[in-house]
Amino acid sequence: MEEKKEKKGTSSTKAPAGATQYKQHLVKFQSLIALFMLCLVIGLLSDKFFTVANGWNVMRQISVNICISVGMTLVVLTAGIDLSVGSILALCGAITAGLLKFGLEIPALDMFIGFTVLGAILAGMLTGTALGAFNGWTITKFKVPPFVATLAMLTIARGLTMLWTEGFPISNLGETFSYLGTGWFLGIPLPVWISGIIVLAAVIVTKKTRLGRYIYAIGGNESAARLSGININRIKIIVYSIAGGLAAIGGLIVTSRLDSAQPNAGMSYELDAIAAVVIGGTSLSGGRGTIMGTVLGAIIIGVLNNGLVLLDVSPFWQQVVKGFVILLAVIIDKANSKGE
Amino acid sequence: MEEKKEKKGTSSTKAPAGATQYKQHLVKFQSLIALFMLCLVIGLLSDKFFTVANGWNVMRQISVNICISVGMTLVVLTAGIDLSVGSILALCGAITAGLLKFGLEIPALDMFIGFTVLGAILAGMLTGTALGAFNGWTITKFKVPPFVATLAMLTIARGLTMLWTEGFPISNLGETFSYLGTGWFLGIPLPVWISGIIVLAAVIVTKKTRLGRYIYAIGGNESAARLSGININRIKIIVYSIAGGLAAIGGLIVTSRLDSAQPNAGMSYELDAIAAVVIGGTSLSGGRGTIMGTVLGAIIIGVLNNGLVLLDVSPFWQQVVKGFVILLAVIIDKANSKGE
Amino acid sequence: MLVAENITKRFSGVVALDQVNMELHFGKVTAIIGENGAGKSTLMKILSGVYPDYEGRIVYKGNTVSFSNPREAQESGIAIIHQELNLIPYLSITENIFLGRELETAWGTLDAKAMRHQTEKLLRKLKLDVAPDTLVHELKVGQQQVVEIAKALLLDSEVIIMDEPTSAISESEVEVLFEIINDLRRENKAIVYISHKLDELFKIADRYIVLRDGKTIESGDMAGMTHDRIIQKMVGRGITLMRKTPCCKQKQEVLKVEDLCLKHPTRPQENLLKNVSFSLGRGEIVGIFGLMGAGRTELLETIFGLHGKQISGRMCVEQQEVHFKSPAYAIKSGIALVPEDRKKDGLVLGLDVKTNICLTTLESMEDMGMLNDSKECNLADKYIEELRIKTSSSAQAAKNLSGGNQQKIVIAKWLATKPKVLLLDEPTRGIDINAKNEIYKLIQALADAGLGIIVVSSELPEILALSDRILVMAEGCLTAELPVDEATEDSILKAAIPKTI
Amino acid sequence: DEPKKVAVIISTLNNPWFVVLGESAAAQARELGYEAKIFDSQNNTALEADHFENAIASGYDAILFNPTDADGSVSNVMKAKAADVPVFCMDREVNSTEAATSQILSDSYSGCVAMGKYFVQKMNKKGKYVEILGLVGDNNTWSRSKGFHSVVDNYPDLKMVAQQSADFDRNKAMEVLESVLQAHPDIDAVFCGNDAMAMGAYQAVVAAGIADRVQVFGFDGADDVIKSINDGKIAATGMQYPVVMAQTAATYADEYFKGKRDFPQKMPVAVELVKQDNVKDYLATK
Ligand SMILES: Nc1ncnc2c1ncn2[C@@H]1O[C@H](COP(=O)(O)OP(=O)(O)OP(=O)(O)O)[C@@H](O)[C@H]1O
Ligand SMILES: Nc1ncnc2c1ncn2[C@@H]1O[C@H](COP(=O)(O)OP(=O)(O)OP(=O)(O)O)[C@@H](O)[C@H]1O
Ligand SMILES: O[C@@H]1[C@H](O)[C@H](O)CO[C@H]1O
Ligand SMILES: [Mg+2]
Ligand SMILES: [Mg+2]
Repeated sequence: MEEKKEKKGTSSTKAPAGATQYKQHLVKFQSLIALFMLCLVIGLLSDKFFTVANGWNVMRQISVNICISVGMTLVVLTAGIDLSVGSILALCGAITAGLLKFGLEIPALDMFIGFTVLGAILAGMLTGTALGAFNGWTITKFKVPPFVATLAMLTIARGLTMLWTEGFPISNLGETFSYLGTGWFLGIPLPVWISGIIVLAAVIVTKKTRLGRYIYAIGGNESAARLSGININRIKIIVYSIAGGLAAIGGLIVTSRLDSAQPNAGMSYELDAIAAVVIGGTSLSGGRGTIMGTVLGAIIIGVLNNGLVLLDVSPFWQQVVKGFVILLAVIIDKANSKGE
Repeated sequence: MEEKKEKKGTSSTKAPAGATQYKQHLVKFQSLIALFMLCLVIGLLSDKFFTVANGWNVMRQISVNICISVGMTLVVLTAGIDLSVGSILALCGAITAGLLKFGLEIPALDMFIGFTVLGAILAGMLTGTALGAFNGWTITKFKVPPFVATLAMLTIARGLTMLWTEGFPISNLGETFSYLGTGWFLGIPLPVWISGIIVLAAVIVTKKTRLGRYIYAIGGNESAARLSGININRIKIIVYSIAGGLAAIGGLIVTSRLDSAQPNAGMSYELDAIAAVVIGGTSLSGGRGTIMGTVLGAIIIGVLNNGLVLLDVSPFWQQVVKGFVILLAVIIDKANSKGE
Repeated sequence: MLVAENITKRFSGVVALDQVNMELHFGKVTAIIGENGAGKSTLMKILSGVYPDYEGRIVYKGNTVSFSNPREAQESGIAIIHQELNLIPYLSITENIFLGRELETAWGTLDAKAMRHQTEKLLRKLKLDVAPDTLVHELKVGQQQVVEIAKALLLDSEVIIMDEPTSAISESEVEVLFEIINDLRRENKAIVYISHKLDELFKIADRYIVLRDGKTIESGDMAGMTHDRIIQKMVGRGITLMRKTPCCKQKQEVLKVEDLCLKHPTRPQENLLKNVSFSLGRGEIVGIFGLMGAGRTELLETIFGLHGKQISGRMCVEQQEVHFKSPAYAIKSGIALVPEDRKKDGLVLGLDVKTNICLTTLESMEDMGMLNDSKECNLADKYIEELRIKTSSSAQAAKNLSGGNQQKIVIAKWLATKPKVLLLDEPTRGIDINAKNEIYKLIQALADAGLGIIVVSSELPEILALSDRILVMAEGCLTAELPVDEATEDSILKAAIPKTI
Repeated sequence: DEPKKVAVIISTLNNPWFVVLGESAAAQARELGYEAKIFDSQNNTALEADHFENAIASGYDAILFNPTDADGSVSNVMKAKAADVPVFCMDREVNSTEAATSQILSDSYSGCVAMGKYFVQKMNKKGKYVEILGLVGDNNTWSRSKGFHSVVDNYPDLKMVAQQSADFDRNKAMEVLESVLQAHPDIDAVFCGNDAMAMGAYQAVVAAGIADRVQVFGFDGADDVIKSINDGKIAATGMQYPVVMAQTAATYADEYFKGKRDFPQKMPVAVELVKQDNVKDYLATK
């Protein structure tokens, strides 16, 4: 928001050919510095930090945040924001769990539909995508500011979760489904695979496809993008749908990992996701940022959470420290990219 | 955010003389329509709604949100945002309560300072203002995006509250302090007086003072404001300090009403405040909006909360309904101001 | 041939175009001429599919067409260079040029190599010596405009509309553009050329169409037209162009700059301004000329206190040494800056005329800490009258005014500070000849009233018409100082060409 | 060699009741000579899972556990079990008899059955009342509500005129009841899902000037509510013993380290009804 009126100042014309690439590397590099420093400090203070087990631990723990943050990155790149991801995560997890466990009864038609694991998963993901599309629809069709549209959805989806679960967790969802969140494959936890694949796909989309290009263009200068013949509304709806779908995947992982869908899952996850995005160097005013930056941001937050526990920081102090570290990470970032 | 790249298209030069003023009236008018419709529906469904007692009830309940939202309006007018108000509210309430009840012990100096009610109140307000100033400082000095700076403060201030209270409420603060939140004066509840005076002061500041003018200018076009000789950083720090101070006042009211400072007070109040601001027609991209609009927004939210309880809507459905009403209120607003 | 018949376009009540007719011929350059707000851009936006809702008919190669978005127009072979830059700042040149029509590989991914290659070719053709991967925001405004041109040339369009393509580029780049236009003409394309620089029209256009107040006034062959006739058609009456009589009396010095240096923001060992020294007298108008990127804007900004700690050297206002930490200090010492980009840096577009005018002097609008509305109105009304600002009232939003009138508001807000020195950076960019003339008169009158004025401009005729004395800059250095009667276009240009190339 | 380490994982520290539970457990563990650290799950079962993983990875030897959810927390406890780390549940249970080494439980449901019976008696089997629920996504909310209704719903003359949630929050309870009182100024009682809400409800009743005829019922046995019962302000609450549960859990861990293995799978700590006529006993013990 704050950056929207930038100084017009433009840097030298005679920038060497590789300068841009170099700068982009630097952008990633900044968050890396923050991460590196963080790991160093924690590693020095705790010998449990640099262990393989703890490494997988951290990776698995951040996999949900990564799913959400990747979607959030796309949204933020278009100069939007999505506050509803936490609620959508809860709702979709609950829907999958509910369908899996109880199936779907439609009393009016006297019908009962049973669901396979795959069917229930698809239904959950579909729900997330649909809710995301609804976000996109209110934002583009009625010009509701994204902050408000998704704030409304935050409330709505949470309410729907409560209605669907009647306030009770839905548990014992069976071995197969459980495997999704707890299993290992080729020595790597399944949630890490899932988030890894999502990251890879998102990197390809942002770097190598039209969709990605248009996302940057819309965030960079919406009216110029429109004049270039880009269908802004369509792209935005797609982006919010993706964000919803990825939140749903996050919901599946959480639910499967706990073997239980919690009605109050995902509360305030949107803030963690936004923090990851911003720490990763993506500008909240849109048009600038990378998926890998966000991944680094998520890792920083994950390492921080893990480290604070390993270092035996009291829970009350944890919040204070966490706040300052986030602040510091962003300040380091800003300081290094001053030229921008 | 979404509105920042406005279409450059400019409307006619030959608009009638009063057009701008007329339009500004209309802006207020739009939220009024939403409020009016809302009241009508609730009034039709419950005969208890349109009673004097219920009126005071709603007014008293929204007084805290009004304190916060007024500060939030100023922040948003500068194109910023403040997510930390809820935590600051909790911390300041706790500090006032703690000082009032236990005084301040400084073991290092072997000192003990007792506090009068007034002293404790001032200490609380000072804390809020200082934390707000800290927000402003990180935002201006280190160019941390307001979203991140205040998100960090949200965590920090909550942690500090926990540390200060050790997680326990501080209760039984005495008659005098209690009066602030529960007393009446000239037939009007004291919290309503307080929020009323704050609103009045804010209206005067925004309409009649340099500070107000500068706030609009910064939000409207920061670089033009800078080139006009306005000290942007100073104004921003002042604005965030005011927001912090007003959150502290909100904290005093809450604490005094309950005769108890709750460590988890004010959770997610920032969202209600932002909703009030946006429903009231203030643009999140800054430069446009009014205090009275925000007051209307806060009343809409208050009436909605009150109405849903009066109508005994189930807690599950309440969230869903609330989300849709907020969406609707903003859509009505947008629809009526399409010309803009 | 492309024919527009009886085109009418309304914006919420305002009629921007009223029964406009127009013909574009292949192999010809058609100039669209008209004052600010005459409807030129609106007409072009209709032709290029930006506004799908209009009355009337467009006939293209014998068929009636109606485009519902820019892409459809593009696909039919109509390309447009918009008046306002329409680039994405954080995408590269290649990415901008191919935006909306990316090349893809068989895999459905972007074909970066092919796009880069084509971009290189285009840039070479346009003589823009920058790597295709450079991000657009790193380019100067002029270079960005060249990228806009490249964007329009990428497609093999048959109709190419150029809406003020030269508003931000310098003479040498204009030459390149004209070569290209000539090529296109030879390739039998239809070209629309819009510019407020009349000289250019005589150089490049074959035909002209005049618009006034949204109506077609006249069209015909450029051959045989004169300056005065065009102005007559455009404005609806004759105007007497201001001609300055330079005054050579030695004047009392108001501003003196000695050895002013400004560090490069990212490369600390380099200077953007190198030992600039000059002085300015009361009532004197000094023109500063230079090519794009010569450092003129930086010089004015530095004097105005915008570069705080990055500077070295000495500055005196009325013999008093001064150090400006921020614009507020400069304003206090009586310096005012009318910035280059009025929309971005000059005005708060969403606020009304009155508020914009009073923004710099709010302190004196106060009574007991409260702003006094009538004082503000008086001040605004005073300048609206004095500068003849065309607005319905002082409560009109600034964004609703035409460019020339917006520029006058910016000047008004600075005059309100009662400055001793007025710095004007490209004061007439994008402004029609009539409004330009009024601003010239205003500048002259202000100088006569005793202000010291510095005018930065990329237009030689403007510099020559206004200045008592001319400074020339190249690569951050002052390269020449000439009294206006000794200055010729040649001597000025020679001093402006960078030595290092 | 190094002292053994005990992790205290608490559902939320955003509620003083749990702060007492957590700190008592940690204090007792330290008393017994162990290192102890408190983890805050913030009512988030997924975060709780992270805590388990982190605690296991960093070599904790036992976990004193207050679960966020009876079903959702099972998988977490199983993880600890797989790593040979004993888990002792406090206050709330996990729905598995194989997972935890022992569970020291407060029985909210039966506590509220007793509460319901007392409620019926105090109300003379008739009247209008309001129920204020805790967090609607929290299982304690529902075990209390269900226990209460299992009794009270059998009396058709006891009419629940409103059922609203106040998230276990004192301020919300006050505001919600203020609004409810506009629609139903003639209620006779309020049943609240915890004591924080009971205090808030009581304040709303006082502000409305009907404190003398409206009876407020809470649950927890918080200090200020016990005092209020003694002062005749609040009708009754269900006394839970967080300190006792916490100390028992810590003591069990100590015994486990010393070699004991046969713990009772469930060790119910009764919820006692505190009312006017027995409140003195509870004042004394505090
Ligand atoms: N913020 C910046 N960062 C890096 N380089 C800059 C910045 N601003 C300007 N420059 C460089 O400083 C030099 C002078 O720029 P300046 O804008 O003063 O030129 P100018 O003569 O006013 O040209 P124009 O006609 O485009 O305004 C240019 O080489 C430009 O690239
Ligand atoms: N989107 C819009 N909404 C309302 N009015 C508009 C809009 N766009 C243009 N106008 C009005 O239509 C008229 C014609 O504007 P246009 O931009 O076509 O003028 P122009 O001839 O291109 O002027 P210039 O030389 O300044 O570029 C003006 O009165 C303008 O204010
Ligand atoms: O007893 C506790 C507290 O009452 C809390 O307020 C909710 O959860 C229960 O377990
Ligand atoms: Mg135009
Ligand atoms: Mg310049």
